[in-house]
Amino acid sequence: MARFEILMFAAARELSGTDLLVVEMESPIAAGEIMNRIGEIVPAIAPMLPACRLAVDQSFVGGEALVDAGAEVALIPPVSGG
Amino acid sequence: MARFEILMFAAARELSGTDLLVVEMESPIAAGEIMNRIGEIVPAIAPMLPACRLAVDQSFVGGEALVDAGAEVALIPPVSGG
Amino acid sequence: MNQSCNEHASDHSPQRPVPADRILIELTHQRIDVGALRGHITDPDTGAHAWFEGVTRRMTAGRETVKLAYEAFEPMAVSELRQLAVQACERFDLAAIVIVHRLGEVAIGEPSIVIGCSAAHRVGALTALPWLMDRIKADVPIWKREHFADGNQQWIHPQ
Amino acid sequence: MNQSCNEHASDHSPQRPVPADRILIELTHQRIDVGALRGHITDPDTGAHAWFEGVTRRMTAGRETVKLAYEAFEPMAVSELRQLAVQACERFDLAAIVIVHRLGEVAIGEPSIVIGCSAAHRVGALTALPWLMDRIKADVPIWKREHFADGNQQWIHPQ
Repeated sequence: MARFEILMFAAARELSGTDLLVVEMESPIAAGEIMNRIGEIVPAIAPMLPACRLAVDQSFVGGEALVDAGAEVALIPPVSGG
Repeated sequence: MARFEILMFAAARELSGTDLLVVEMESPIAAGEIMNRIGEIVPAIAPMLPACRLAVDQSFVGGEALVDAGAEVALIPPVSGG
Repeated sequence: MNQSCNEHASDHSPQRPVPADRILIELTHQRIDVGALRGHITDPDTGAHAWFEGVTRRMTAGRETVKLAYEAFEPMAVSELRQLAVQACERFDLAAIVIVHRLGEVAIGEPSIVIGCSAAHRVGALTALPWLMDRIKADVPIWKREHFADGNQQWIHPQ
Repeated sequence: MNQSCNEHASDHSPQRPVPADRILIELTHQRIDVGALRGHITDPDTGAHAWFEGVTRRMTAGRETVKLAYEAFEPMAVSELRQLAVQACERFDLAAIVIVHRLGEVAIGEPSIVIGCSAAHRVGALTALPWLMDRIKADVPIWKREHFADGNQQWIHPQ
């Protein structure tokens, strides 16, 4: 097991009460699995997770992408800039 | 016969050497006939006339429109503003 | 109460006539000061402001331009620009619009035309600009004479 | 010799890589000064300058907003904006582009985003703006929180 730190933003940050969610998981792990774990740890976020994406090292990744524990992981809720 | 004054612009003005072409014609007269008369009076303009439009009282008119001698008539070469 | 093309209290309210004070049309022999025009389209109920500037370009198809000179059938040009502005307000739900066209000589890098518009939403404001430019270039009696670096001059008569 | 996205000496010359100095990307907590950005896209070989400003709007669907507050995943937002700017330069033959997004609170009437671009011809510059706005609103990690006059606040999460 390895330590993953997941950056949280906007509504996801407020619902989880933190801007950095720390999770112990096997490494590497599929991005989709990380999403599932976030939903388990913070049930309040679960309803919005299907609309969220995961960014690894500041790029969006699909659910099958493998993520190493050292990577910078961020949960990206639907964006609303502009 | 009545006196028509036709405003000339841009290349049409330069080719005709005047910014106001004065022509004696029956009134009313079809706009298309005015175009033909301009081509006869200023042959240098004839090649560009098919690309020109006539404006009467500051609105474009079709060739069949009847024009009275008192109207403000302008020959409008292809425009290139912007 | 802020007057504008349309009632913005709701996104789907019926259209009202365009108040004349929300449309500014101008032909000028002076350099156009874009900053001074910004206030005209400001409106607290707009979320989108879009601007286009047509500028004298140095190179066209490998040929160097030194300046452009514009001439207009002025009263008709103003009338046509105003009609297009009213149509754009109605069609794209604009709150305000300004169209200024320069006449006389326009040096490289200086604007010959500036169009600014504001709307509640971005799509209207951004769609209005190309719609207006296409129509201005087709129907507004303004003519451009190009002065080339090789000494030639030429009226630009597209088509 | 003026550097730009593409060689402008001919209208149909091959594309060159986008010089980084023709792309300006910025996130700022200060009010955006549009006039100060104008110089960035000026280029004697461009004939078209286009600008878009997204502004905090007071009324949305009958509800009054008092301010917006923006938050970003800043390094990724800058990186995504830069990628979009490079793509826009290549796709629309832009000579220069500036994208500034504001963070923190943005009062009614103040811009949250300003995009400016220049190109040899108007179609490129005018098509780039809506293309960029659509992609920015889809993929750049910036979030808007709306503060309503009735005291409610709400993260705007479209879809």
